[in-house]
Formats: sequence, C-alpha cells, structure tokens
Amino acid sequence: MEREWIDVITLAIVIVCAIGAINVKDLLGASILLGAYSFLMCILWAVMGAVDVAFTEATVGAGVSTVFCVAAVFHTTRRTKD
Amino acid sequence: MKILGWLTVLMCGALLIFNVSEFPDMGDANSPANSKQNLSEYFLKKAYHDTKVPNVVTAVLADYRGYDTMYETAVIFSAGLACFFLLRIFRKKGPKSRFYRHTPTGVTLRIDEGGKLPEESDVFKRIDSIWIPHDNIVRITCRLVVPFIQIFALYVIAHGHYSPGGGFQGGVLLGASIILIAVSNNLRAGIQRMSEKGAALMGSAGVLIYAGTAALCLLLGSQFLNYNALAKLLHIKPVVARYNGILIVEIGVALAVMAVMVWIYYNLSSAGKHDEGL
Amino acid sequence: MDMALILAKANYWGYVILLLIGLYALISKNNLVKKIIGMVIFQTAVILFYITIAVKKGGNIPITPHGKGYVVEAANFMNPLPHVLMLTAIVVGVATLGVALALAIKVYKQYGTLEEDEINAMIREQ
Amino acid sequence: MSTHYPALIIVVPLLTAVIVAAVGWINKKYCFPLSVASLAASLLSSIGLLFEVMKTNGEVVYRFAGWEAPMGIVYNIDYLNSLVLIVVTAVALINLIFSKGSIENDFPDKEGVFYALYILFTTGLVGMVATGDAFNLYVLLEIASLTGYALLGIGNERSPLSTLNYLFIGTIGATFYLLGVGYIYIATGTLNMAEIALIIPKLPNVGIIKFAFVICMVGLFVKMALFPMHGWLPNAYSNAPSSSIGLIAPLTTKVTVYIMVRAGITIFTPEFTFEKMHLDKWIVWLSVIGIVMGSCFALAQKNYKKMLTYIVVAEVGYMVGGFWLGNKLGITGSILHIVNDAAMTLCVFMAAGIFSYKIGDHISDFKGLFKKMPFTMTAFAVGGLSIIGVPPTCGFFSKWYLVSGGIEAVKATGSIGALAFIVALLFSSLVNAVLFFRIFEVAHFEPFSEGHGHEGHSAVEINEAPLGMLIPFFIVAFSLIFLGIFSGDIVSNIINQFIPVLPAGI
Amino acid sequence: METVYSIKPFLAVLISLCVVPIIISSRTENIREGWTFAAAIIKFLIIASMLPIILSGGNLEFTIAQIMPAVSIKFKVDAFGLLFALVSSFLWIITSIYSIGYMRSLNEHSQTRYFAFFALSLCAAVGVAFSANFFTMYLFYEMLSFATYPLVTHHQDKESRTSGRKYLFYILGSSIAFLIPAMLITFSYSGTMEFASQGFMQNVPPELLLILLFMFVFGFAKCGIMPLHSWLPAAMVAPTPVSALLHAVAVVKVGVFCVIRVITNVFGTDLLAKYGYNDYICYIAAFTIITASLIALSQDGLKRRLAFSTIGQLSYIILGVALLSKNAVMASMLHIAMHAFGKITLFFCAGAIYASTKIKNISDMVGIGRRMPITMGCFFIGSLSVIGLPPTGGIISKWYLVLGTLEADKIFLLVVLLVSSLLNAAYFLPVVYKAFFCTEEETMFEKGVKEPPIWCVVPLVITAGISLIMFFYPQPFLQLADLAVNSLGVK
Repeated sequence: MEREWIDVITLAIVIVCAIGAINVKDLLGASILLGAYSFLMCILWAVMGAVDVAFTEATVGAGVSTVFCVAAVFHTTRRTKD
Repeated sequence: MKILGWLTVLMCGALLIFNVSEFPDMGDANSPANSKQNLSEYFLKKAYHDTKVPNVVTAVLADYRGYDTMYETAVIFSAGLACFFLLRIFRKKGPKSRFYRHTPTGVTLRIDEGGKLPEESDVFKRIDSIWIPHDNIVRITCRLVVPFIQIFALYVIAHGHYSPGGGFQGGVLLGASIILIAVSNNLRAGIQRMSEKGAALMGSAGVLIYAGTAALCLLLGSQFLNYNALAKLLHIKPVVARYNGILIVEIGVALAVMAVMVWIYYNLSSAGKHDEGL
Repeated sequence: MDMALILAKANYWGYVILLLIGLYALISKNNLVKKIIGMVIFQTAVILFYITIAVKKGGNIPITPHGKGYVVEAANFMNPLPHVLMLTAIVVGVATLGVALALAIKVYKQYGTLEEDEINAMIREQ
Repeated sequence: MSTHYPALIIVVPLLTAVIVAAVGWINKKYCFPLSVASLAASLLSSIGLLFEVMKTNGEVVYRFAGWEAPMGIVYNIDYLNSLVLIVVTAVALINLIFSKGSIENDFPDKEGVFYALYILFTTGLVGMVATGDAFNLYVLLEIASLTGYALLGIGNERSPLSTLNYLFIGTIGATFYLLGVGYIYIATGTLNMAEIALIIPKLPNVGIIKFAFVICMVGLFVKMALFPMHGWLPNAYSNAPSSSIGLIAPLTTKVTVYIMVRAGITIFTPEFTFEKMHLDKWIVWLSVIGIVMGSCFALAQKNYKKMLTYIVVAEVGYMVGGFWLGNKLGITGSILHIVNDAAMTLCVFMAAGIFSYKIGDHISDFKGLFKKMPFTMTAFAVGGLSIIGVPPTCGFFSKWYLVSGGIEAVKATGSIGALAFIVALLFSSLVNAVLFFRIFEVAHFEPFSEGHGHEGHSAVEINEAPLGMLIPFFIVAFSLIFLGIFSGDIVSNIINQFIPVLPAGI
Repeated sequence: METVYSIKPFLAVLISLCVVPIIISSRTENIREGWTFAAAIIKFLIIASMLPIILSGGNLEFTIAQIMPAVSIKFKVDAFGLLFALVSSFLWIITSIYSIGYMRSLNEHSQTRYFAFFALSLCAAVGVAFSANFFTMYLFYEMLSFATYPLVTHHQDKESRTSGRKYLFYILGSSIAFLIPAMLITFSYSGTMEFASQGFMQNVPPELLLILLFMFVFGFAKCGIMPLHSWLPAAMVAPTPVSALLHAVAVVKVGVFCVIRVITNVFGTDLLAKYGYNDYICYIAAFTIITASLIALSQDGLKRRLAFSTIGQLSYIILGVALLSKNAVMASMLHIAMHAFGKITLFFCAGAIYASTKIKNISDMVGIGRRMPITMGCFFIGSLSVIGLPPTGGIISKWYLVLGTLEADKIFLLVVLLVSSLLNAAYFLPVVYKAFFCTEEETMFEKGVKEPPIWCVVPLVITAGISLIMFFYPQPFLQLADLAVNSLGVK
C-alpha cells in the first residue's frame, strides 16, 4: 500500500510540474520546470520498477533535454505571452 | 485556437477516460499484457538461459528486439544529422578581430587584423567574444567532476548486462560530460575535446558498429542480428556469442549516442555558428 | 466512483491528465517553445502509460537472479517488454525535441519572435 | 542471398546512409554514387522479394535475430508489402538521380548529410512497409518523420515554421499511434501483427480494442493529412526544397495509407474493421469532404507547388474513401492508387522541380513553355493527364476501381456516403482537368516574355532541362502509361492475391 | 458468321500513330506532308482490304491486351464500324491534300504540330470505329478529345483560347460527369463490356436504365445534341480543314457513332423498345433538329451556319437510331456517310473562299460565284446533299429515315423531318443564289479574285463528285448498312 501512495503523491507533483511548465510566463523557467517534471517522472518510474527506463529518463529527460531547451531558449528569447 | 484546443482536449479526454474503466487494474499480474500471453513470462524465464544476461531489459533490448534498438540508434543519429542540416552555418572567413584571455589575470585582449597573435597556451586562451564569463570555481569543479562522470558512464555501459543501464544511458552520460565542459568553459573548450567532425564520424561509427555487427551475422549465413553466427568467428559457444554480441552492440550505441548528443548540443547552443555557446 | 477504483487505476488517470495537458499546450499555446514543452509532456504521458502496463503487484525489477537450479517465477518480476519499448520511445522523444528546437531557433532567426500570432501577422504583411 | 531479401532492402540503405554521412566529411565526390548504388540495391532486392513472394505463394517470413514470432521481430512479407516496397524504393531512386543537380546547387556544404538524411528517410519508409511488428513500425515512422522534418525545414524562408507545425502534428499522430499500440498490447499481450489478428476474434471484450482502433486510425489520419487534419500539409510541402519534396510528397501520405490498409486488414482483421466498428460511413464522408475541399482549394492557388499540395490532400481522400467502402473493388482501387498516385505525384513534383529551377513557381510565369521546353512539357502533360484520370494513363484505372467500388457499395447497402464518394471523385477529376488545362493554356497560348522570372533565377537560360533531369522525368512519365496498361496484371497477380475474403453483407 | 482473327484493324489504327514521330522529326515540309499522305493512303488501303470479309458476312477481331479482368482493349470490325472507318479514312486522304493547299496558302504557323495531331485524331477515330467493347471505345473517344484540342486552338489567340476552353469543358466535362459513371454502373451490373447484338443491360433495373440512357447520350457530348451543343460552333475557330474533317466527319461522327453503338449494342433495341425509352431520345433529337436549323438561319458567319447545320444533321442520325425501326437505323448509318461527304464539301468551299478572299461572312459573298465558279458549284452540290435533294447521296439516307418514321408510326417526327428539310433549304440555297445570280455590278469582288490553289480545288471537286456518285451508286454503303442492321437483329 505504501508504494501506491508514493506513486500517487509523486504523480500529483508530476502533474503540478507539467501544468507549471506550460503556464509559467518565462521560457527559461518553463524549461527548468520541464526538467523537474522529467526528474519526478523518473522517480515515479523507478518506484514502479522500471529502473532502466527511469535511468534513461534521468539522463535524457532531466539531463540532456533540459540542457537542449535551455540552449535553445538562450538563443531565442525568454519572453512569452502565455 | 483556444476553443479548438479545449474542444480537442475534451473530446480526447472523454474518450480516454471512458476507456480507462475497461483497463485491468494496475499491477494486475493476470492481465493479458502481463501473463496470459507467454511474452512476459517467456522473457523473464528464458532470457538468462538464452543470452546469459540477467538484466532482462538489456537482453530484450539488444537481442530479442535488437532490430528496434538498431533503429533507435538510427533515430538519434538522424536527429543529429537533422540538427546539423537545419542549423549549421559554415562561416567562410573568420571574424576580423580575435579575442584572447590571459588566464591568470582574467584580462581579455582584443587583437585586430594585423596584430601579432599570442601563442595558445595555458596562459593565453582564445575565446569568441569579449563577454564570455570566466569563473574558476565553476570551471575547476566541473573539471573535477567530469572524470568521475565518465568513469561512471563506462561502468554503466560495461555493466549494463547485470544492472540497470547500458549503452544508451552510458552514452548519454559520456555526452553529458563533454557538454558539461562546454557549458562550464565555453563551446570552444568543448570543441577542442571533441571536434565537430569527430563527433559526426563517431556517430556514424557507432551506428556502423551496431548495423555492421548485425550485417556480419547475415554475411556469416545466419539471420540479420542473429549473434549466434558470431560463435563461428570467435570460437565460442552460441550463448556466449549472444552475450558478447550484446556487449559490442551496446558499445556501438554508446558511441553513437555520446557523439550525437554532443553534436546536437553544439548546434543548438550556438545556433549553428559554433562560436559562442551558452 | 469510490476511492479504491481511483487508486487502483491512479496511473491511468494520471496519464490521461498529462496527455491532455500536453495536447492542450500543443494545440492552444501560442509560443513555439511552449508547444515543444507540451509535446514532451504529451510523449512522456504515453510512456507513463506503458510503464503502468508493466507493473505487477509486488513485482521486482526485471533483473533475474541466476544460479544453479534457481527457477524464475514470472509473477514476481515486472514485465520487461514495455520497459524495452519505452527506452526506444524516450530516445525518439529526445530526438524529436532536438529537431523541434533546431527548427524553433531557425524560426526565431527568421522572424525575431517565437509567438505564432506575431509571425503569422508578419507573413500576412509580406 | 535470396532468403535475405527482406533484410537487405532495409539494411543496405541504412548502412549506406551511415557511411555516406561519414564520407561526406572526407570526400563529397563519393556520396552520390554510393547513395544511388544503395537505393538501386534496395530496389533490386524488393523486386527479387516480389518474385520470392510469388514463388512461396504469398508469404515470406524473416526472423530478425533468429527469434520466433511473438518474441522477436518478424517480417511477414506478402503481396501488398512487396508491391509497395518496389514503389517506395523506385520513387526514391529516380528522384535521387533526378535531383543531383539541385542538391549540389542548394546545399553545397551539406551534401553528404543531405544524402544520408535522404537515404535514412527512405529506409524509414521501407521499414514501415516491410515490418510485421506494430511497435517496430512506430520506430521507423519516427525515423521517416525526423529525417522528413529535416528535409522539409531547409526550404525557403517560411519552411522552418511550417515544418515545425508539421512536426507538432506529426508527433501527435505518431504518439497516438503509439498509444493505440499500447492499448492493443494491453488487450492482447503481443505486438506481432499476425498474432494480434489471431487473438482479436477470440477476445471476450473488445472495448479496449475498439478504442485502440480509433486512436490508431486518428493517428494515421493526422499523419496522412485526411480532412480535417490536413492543415499542415500544403504549407509544409510548398515551402520545401524541390529535391526533398520529390521524395516526400509522393511517398509519405501513400505509405501512411498503406499502414492504414495494413492495420485495417492485417492487424484488426476485416471483420472487426468493417463490421464491428461502424466507422466506415463516417470516414467515407470525411474523405468526401477532403476530396471536395482539396480540389476547391487547389483551384484557388496561383502557385504551382501549392496547387499540387492540395491535390495531394484530395488524393488522400481517394485512397481513404476507397478503402473504407469496404468492398473488394474499393480496396483494390485504394491499393492500386497507392502505386499510381506515387508515380503521378512524383511526375508532377519533378515538373515542379524543373519549373522552379528554370522559371519559378507561379503559374503565370509558365508562359510559352511548350515552345521553350517541348520535351519537358510533354512529360508534364502526361503527368497532368494521369492526375485528371485520362486513359490509358494509370490515374484512370485506379479511379475506375474506386468508382466501381463506390457503385458496388451503393448497390449493396444503398449508402449515401458511397454515392457522395463517387460524385466527389468525378468532381475532383473535373477540377483537376481545369487545373491542369489552365496551366497547359498558359504554357500554350501566352507568348513567351523575355526577361521575366524572379531575382536569382534570371541568370538561368530557359530551355530544356538538363539531360540528367530529363531522362528520369521521362522514365516516370513513361511509367505512368506503363502502369496504366499493365494495371490489369498488377491487380490480378498482386493486389487481388492480397485482399482476403471480406465478410459478407458489407 | 465467321470471325477472323487478324491484326489488320490494329494496324489500321496504329499506322497514323506511328507516323506521328516521323512527322515531328521530318526536316522539310514536303517530307512531312509526304508521310502524312502515305499514312493516309496505307490506312485507307488496309481498311478497304477488310471489305471483302465483312461483305461476305464475317468479322475481324484482334485483342491487344487484357487491361482488367473482363475488360480488354480489343478490336472487332463489323459492317457498321467498317462503314465509318472507310468514310473517315478516305476523307483523311482528301483532307490531307486540302490541308497542304490551305495551310500553305495562308502561311499558317506550327504546321508540324497540326499534321501530327491530325494523324493522332484519325488514329482515335478509327479506333472508335473498330472497338469491340465499351472500354476500348471510351479509350479512343477520350484520346480524340485531347488530340483535337491543339487543333481547335491552333491559332493560339484569345478567341481560340476561349473556344478551346469551351470545347474541353463540354467534351471532357460531360465524359467525366456522365460517361465514366454510366460506364462503370453498367459494368458493375452486367460484368461485361463487350458489345453484343442485343446489348448486355438485361440485369439493370428499368428506372436505372432510363437514367443510364440519358447519361450515355449526354455523355457523348461530341454528338452535339442539345443542350450540350455549343462547343461545336465555338470550335469553328480552328483552321478550316480541321473543321471540315473533324467537325463534320471524325469528331462529331464519333459522337453519334458511339450513341448508335450504345443504343444498339449496349442497350439493345429490344430492351429499349420494351420500355419505350427511345421516345425521349427521339423528342430531344427532334427538338435539336428544329432549333439548330432555326439558329442556323440567323447565322451570318458561313462556318457557324455550317456548324449549326451539322448539329441538326447529327440529330437526324440520333433520331434515326432512336426510332429503333429497321429502316431508320439503316438511315442513320447511311447518313453518317452521306452527310460526311456533303458537309465536308461545304466546309472545303468555306475554307477555299477564306483562303483566297479572307471573307467569312455570308453577307459579304454576293457574286462570289462569278469569280469562283468551281468552288461555288461544288458548294451547291454539297448543299443539295445536306438538304437531301436529288441527284445527291443525301436523299438516300433521308428517304430511309422517312420510311423509318412511317414504319415506327410517328407522324409527328415525319413533320419535323420535312420542316427541317425546308429550313435546310432556307439557309443554304440563298447563299448559292446570292453567289451566282447577281449582275456584274453587284459583285462584291474585284476581277482579280480567282479560284483558290489547285490543292484546294481538287479535294472539293472530288468530294462533291462523290456526293453525286452516291446517288447513282450507293450500293457499297447500302450493303454495309444492311449487313449491320441485320446483324443487330432490328425488327
């Protein structure tokens, strides 16, 4: 049962992060939130026993993807209307 | 656009939620996906027997469904190619003035055309523009961390048979270590470690190792990707050949992924100009 | 709908919500990078769905102990197949992300903005 | 080697793409011959494979990594696969030879990478067509999509934005497909297409499968630009460079239609697709609207490339509608149209390549072309007539089967949708006639004005296209007639062998 | 009835196709026209050589390819087809001679294209004549539409552009909108396309049958039936030889030929008679006859007047076959030939007048007979033939038609025929009258105006002569028509 609760709580935070990432009015912040989202997601998957996937998500989603996003935002603009 | 978005979302949401109730419960070991068919059971029970790899995910990834994984590598490789193709701008002539930093003092020198260029060394470092920050703490910390990251990455690659991880994760870690150098110093420092051409060739080499191994099996008279064929070549048992085949393939994946990650980063972070970076 | 049903299928609900968040951002957002972020969320939602399929109650991570005479009981381990598939899907995700960002950078170079309505206005003026 | 054809078709291009990408950094000279050689090898293997299929009476099985069906990835090559494989490889090969000049012209620094992307795209499509595994299809779909984005995004100044939009839509489509595969996996526990087809009829509860079906189809419809999900296509295609559009426009939508046919018949079984889903009427209506809208929008265009893109949208409607008529003639027409439309679209887009190289894209620029480039225009005229559907070009015959299928459906069920489909087909043929004769008129009547053409092109002398372009162009134009005359053989020897016995009453 | 498997029909169709590349690539005018001429003669000889077999009651067959299951490209020569092929291939020879004179004297541009597409059109026309099934017929019908387009728009000016549009819109539009669906519905019900002597539509429900009949008749818009007729006057912008051969013989006759084929060999006369659907077609045709004649009266342009006359005459043919009686069907077959010779003479004359005087309007032709007596003499013979007066061939077909209406017991249609003959006379004879019967002072022409070049005169004399000969010696055509009608089993 404990595992399920960890699961549900993490999932809730993940959803909050996702909503944050698409609603924050600053692209750099959104990128970072996306990184956080990925990292939490990776925890969620680790809890669910998918260690390989979690590992990949940690390196790719939370790591490289965020760097890519930040790099792109640096080369474009942080400004956004929505 | 907003209304359209909501409409689509509501429609999809209604459909999806309507269907969730038909799903088997979470964690149901008797759902068709998990038990009724023999797939899950087969892999768990037979993978070690077939390949001598205890990490079932690795075994399935690189052997049973190795064909998928080859394309996974090809996907990442084509992403590298695509970023390069879309963004890269080759500058025909260099900029008129060059910038050098005197490392011990942190003073930046601008040398216009015709001026004498200092020899590059630890004292004078070429940089791309005057404002490139210079922070010893960040730089040195990263320098300290990078070797550990790389060793860990190699471990992940090599130990993928027994623990979570494998070529892909290790490759990303290796790439990340170089990206870290590029982030903490500047892009030029990264490119010095791994040039663009090097990255491109290494990416090709990685995919080539994978697809080449697979094709070698075909040439040896077996099916594509059937590592059993390597047994004849290496004079080992077929099962061990599978084990080794997986290792070779994982190394290929790691090489390709590392190179491509770095390559994509180069292009994204400089918008294809390969000058300033972040 | 009682609590047990929600809990028993928590991840499925979660995946639906994430999918919808991503889809909404993809369709309705005006900023291109926001759309890309929505796309990433959209893809990860599906990955979450697959991982949820693989869960077996009380299951272990799919690394089988080995030794002479050890018999693997399949119900004790997570289903490895969805994990394998999702490794590939993650890679596809990051590859798509890279290409999308590259295109976004090109768009920005062209128009000096990432807002779609502003760009469309510019195109119409031409 | 003949047992390895299924692998060779895909592996040779893949390996070559990787090698070409590397060789491009060392010596660009070798890129083109290597690419041509690999695609030619792929084409030869696919022809060989077709004969192999005929010899083995319908199915060639290839087990990758030596594993049996549900465990490993297995190719089950049947008539349909091998037919579409030939189309894909042939189109890719011919267009590659055709666009050599413009590739060198457009991407002087990135030639090697362009060739690599080009071949990878082809590999992706070929893999999608050949594969017998639902998930493997997704991976290959993504390869084709990613390389496709790169090839499209490098066109004129508007291409990055339109390609980015395509990327979003494409990702939605592909992800929906992936989700659908997940649903299938939940319900059946396998990913192998043949296995799924065996399990579905035995399932007690088909709710999930129904949903999986819907979501897969939605994904595919998005990818193939069926109305109302067609918005991305015209922009993305008309802004692209001509060398890549000659590859992408003929193949992408057609391969996606192929997947739809494969999904409808092989994965979900015809009983399920046509009897249990009750979607056929709706989708036929969608395709009807798609055909009419595509044709109408095409009429409004002054830019030749853009006009063609709307024709592509309408043609998608042909194929989708034909398939969903749910009878043998309709499905035959749909499959035949995959082949014919690939050739036709290739032909007219090649013409677009020549035009934009020599003159420009606006129809009003095409003045006096019949005099200036008679051979090019002759081949172009064949392409145009084929799209209109004039016998004996191939466009006529696929329309023949499609309309016959519609008549059958009206006869069997009295469905108004099928009637509307027939009317829409005829309407679109008329519109196509107007479209192409408008161009012929301009090229035939208007006197040639010297010194026109936009900047950057003024240096190009307007005369026949170079021989390197003209010969492939003529081969394609000739193949239109060839396919038309031999369509009976194609249908009876290949397509009819594939179509299973359909359930009665539809 | 014996059926001979022979490649001859295929050769006859192919010969003009083969000559196209030679025409395109020839260096000088003389070589080009020499080849055209040679092809025309060879074609005629091949077709004529089939005559004995047909007259002895046999058929020739040749299959090129099986396009689809149950659908093939196949030739079959029967009496009716041969009749039409003979006329059109013979007139190609004559028109080739005339073209040389006409085109050269007017210094027309793009003559190579002109001759090439002319050859293509003839290929298609004979292809239609020899088709053994509906599909083959449709194939060549469409080919004819496209091959004629460059000829119609030969002048490449604004007027020809509008006409070309109109031409394509009517011809292509009707064939896509009516013909293709009708063909496919027929095929879907009957499962065959082969022409049969009593048709193959027995399985079609009667309501659909009527719709199909209308779709077929209007689908073949080349037959110029109202309201789909207005492409024909528009197409008169083409050079006169084109109007002469194509819009008096090949194209429009292909239209009516197809209608006859459909009514006799697709529907079958018995089937139509059973439901009485033929009446509708009769009335449409009658309406067309009268209306077209009235419009022709008001036309001042000579070629336009001829065009409307053609529309009316074509409907005679349709009327004939729609009457479904033996004599009437025979009349319509005969009329194809008779009208062809008469009308082509008239067109040749119009062209000759234009070539030497650049005059197009009838009101400007007062006294032209004094300057160009041969031309106008032939014009007179031609008009007699079209009106249907002795001593020309026109009377024969008209006679049978009148017999046919009596046989079918349709007095109303008989009245229509007589009225229209009067109208025909009313719009042709004044032209002749004005041309000859005027004083020297009234003439609108200088003394210097002479007959056109010999290349133009000879053909029109020949065709006028044949019109006359047909009156005295109509046996070959009569015999062919008789054979055709008998093989159809019309009662």
